[in-house]
Amino acid sequence: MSEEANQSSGQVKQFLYVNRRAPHGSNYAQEGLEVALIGAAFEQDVVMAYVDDGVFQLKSQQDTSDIGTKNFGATYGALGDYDVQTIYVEKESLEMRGLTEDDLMPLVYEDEDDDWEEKPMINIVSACQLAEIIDQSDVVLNF
Amino acid sequence: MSEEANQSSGQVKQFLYVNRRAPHGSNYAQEGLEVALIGAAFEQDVVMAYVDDGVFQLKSQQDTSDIGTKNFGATYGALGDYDVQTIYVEKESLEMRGLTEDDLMPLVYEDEDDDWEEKPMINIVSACQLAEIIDQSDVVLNF
Amino acid sequence: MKFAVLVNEGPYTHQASDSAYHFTRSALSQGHEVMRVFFYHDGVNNGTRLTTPPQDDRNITNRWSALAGEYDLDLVVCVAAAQRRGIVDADEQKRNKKDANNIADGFRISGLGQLIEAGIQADRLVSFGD
Amino acid sequence: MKFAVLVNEGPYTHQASDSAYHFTRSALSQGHEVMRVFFYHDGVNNGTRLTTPPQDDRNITNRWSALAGEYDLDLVVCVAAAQRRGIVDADEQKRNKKDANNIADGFRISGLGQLIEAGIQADRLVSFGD
Amino acid sequence: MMLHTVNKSPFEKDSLKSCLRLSKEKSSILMIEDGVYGAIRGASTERSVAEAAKTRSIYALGPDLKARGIDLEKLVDGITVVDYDGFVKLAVESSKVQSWM
Amino acid sequence: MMLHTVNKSPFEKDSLKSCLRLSKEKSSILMIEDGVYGAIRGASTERSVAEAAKTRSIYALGPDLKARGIDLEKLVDGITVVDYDGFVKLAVESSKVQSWM
Repeated sequence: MSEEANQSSGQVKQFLYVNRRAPHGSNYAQEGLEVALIGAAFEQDVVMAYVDDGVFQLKSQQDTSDIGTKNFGATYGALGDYDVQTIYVEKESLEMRGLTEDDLMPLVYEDEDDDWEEKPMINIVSACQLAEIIDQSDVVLNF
Repeated sequence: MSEEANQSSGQVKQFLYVNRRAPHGSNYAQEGLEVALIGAAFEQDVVMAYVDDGVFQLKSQQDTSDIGTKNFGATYGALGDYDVQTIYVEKESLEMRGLTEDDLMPLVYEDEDDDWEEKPMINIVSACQLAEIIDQSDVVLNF
Repeated sequence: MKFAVLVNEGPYTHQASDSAYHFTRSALSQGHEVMRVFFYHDGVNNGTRLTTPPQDDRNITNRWSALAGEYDLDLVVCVAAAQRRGIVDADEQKRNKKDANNIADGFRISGLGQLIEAGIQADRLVSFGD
Repeated sequence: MKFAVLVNEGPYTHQASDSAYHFTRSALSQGHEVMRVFFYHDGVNNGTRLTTPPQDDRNITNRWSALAGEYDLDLVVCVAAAQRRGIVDADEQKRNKKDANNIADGFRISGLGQLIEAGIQADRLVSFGD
Repeated sequence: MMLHTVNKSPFEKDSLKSCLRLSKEKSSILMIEDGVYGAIRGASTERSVAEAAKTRSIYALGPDLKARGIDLEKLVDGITVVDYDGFVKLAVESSKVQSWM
Repeated sequence: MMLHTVNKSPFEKDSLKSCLRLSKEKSSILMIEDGVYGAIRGASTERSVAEAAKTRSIYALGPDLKARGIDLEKLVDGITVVDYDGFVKLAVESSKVQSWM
């Protein structure tokens, strides 16, 4: 969305969602994701950050069929459709949990400014970089 | 309560309540204490253990008047009246939190086998001793 | 073998109620007895009939009710915890002068003594919570 | 200054609702505006009128209702979270064919958009939860 | 011998650490729900879990591992995977069950 | 500058640790609810809190300290005690508020 479009459609803030909880054991992950999607539908600038156990939310190959809960994993794939382009994942959190970027879902968005090319959404960042990102956002919600 | 009295009043098990949560931030502490008191009223053998943040439950001079919640601290003093005689507090948990036995409420019970003498309920034990106590009980409930 | 189960968390928010359900179902299907499922703390919220979960999701309360019907299971909601959290049956409605109740089929409200009794009588008491 | 408050946990179980209440009350008494208190996640459980807390304890739901009356406060319960947890008003009762409702005075059920709107319009959004 | 269950992530909460400290040797420990994150090989928790597995029987609930996308090939050595039926069997075989939450 | 609130005990959960790692220098951190246990002098958390207090403004909510029986004379050096009115004032003075739960 261009700067002009933002301004013409009313106030736009950058909403940063800091996801710190593991999925499935509680539904903070699921209900946090629901807020982010609604926020994007409101044409706000939505940025997702995954730190601590939140990085487990992005783990590939999650399959809840044997615990009988709703598998909301597919919803992460929909983030791109809602104009969410940026997901930050903290490097230190991944390493502590024995994970690398290859263990995460390959999430992409289509870049309308670049002939709808599919581009990766996940950016691995250091704690220091993430602190800066948190500081620059307008509204921060932790789930 | 003597061995005979126990047997004549039906089955008696040793219920061990392992309290691991800080008070006030959640009501696990309060609702855990309510279970223990009911258990004692059922003439079961009740033993309390406080480990991890659970040791904060026994901190003296708690005063909830400024947060407006019910102060259930006085209820710990009632444990003795319900024939609860033994409270184990894990030494390692206290030390990690900068506490000593002097920081805890001075809980006592009246020993009916010793001319109703007031005796202290709190026993500071090591992790190793507590593991043994857990192992020896019949029913363990964590709160 | 005779089991009793304690559920300390509400439906959907934590997995505890799901785990307790799967454990109970497995115990029953292996021929064990489950003498009681006791709902304490936020667990009392499993017993409301007013939930409407998304259509593609499990209905946790109905699932407990159905299991209770199938195996004559005793689902007990703690009265003190229920009063704090607004879970009400017809008796409690009358006693506390409320204009509605919300208890689900197969659940009953009773005292904490039912948990102690379960601890005494069952061979194993298994807790699920947060 | 214009505040919005998010409450993610139910009454009594966690202190979040108490903290949110004291914060809101203090902000209002200092002359600030609190444009909305949004109840999400287990926070929706603050909005039931069926609680009967012990007589010597605070009544968290009534306290919110009274504050709403005093300051014309907008107390919004998230509909999706409420459906999972059995918090129902007259409209939801009808829509989901329930035989009762339990919403308390001064609370209304609405969508998550109300939280986003609060985030956009308020100068500060302050969250309380577990 | 006792069965201990742990349902919290060892990265978020102190439940597993306390369970390991306060369970006796030869007892059984079953990781369920978010507790199964403690079973991941290569995580910062691996050493203490592998060490515990030398003196205790450590299990992880398969349905919870699968829900979280944890590869069964990548578990800490010495962990046995069981399903809900296996959970019930462990409870039957143990003298009592303590839940670390 | 931002205000960060922390409402969890640093002995039980990783909230304070993450807040310290992910908050910038000069930001404000307010301990509330069980978060105030992080203010105790002599606890295992003292060093990291005292260290953080050199570059950040650290506050603890008085009503929560009092509820928990924490002696105001025994706080980590550099911590300022505020009441609910002070909490609101901190929120007003800060650019935004992030809650570490």
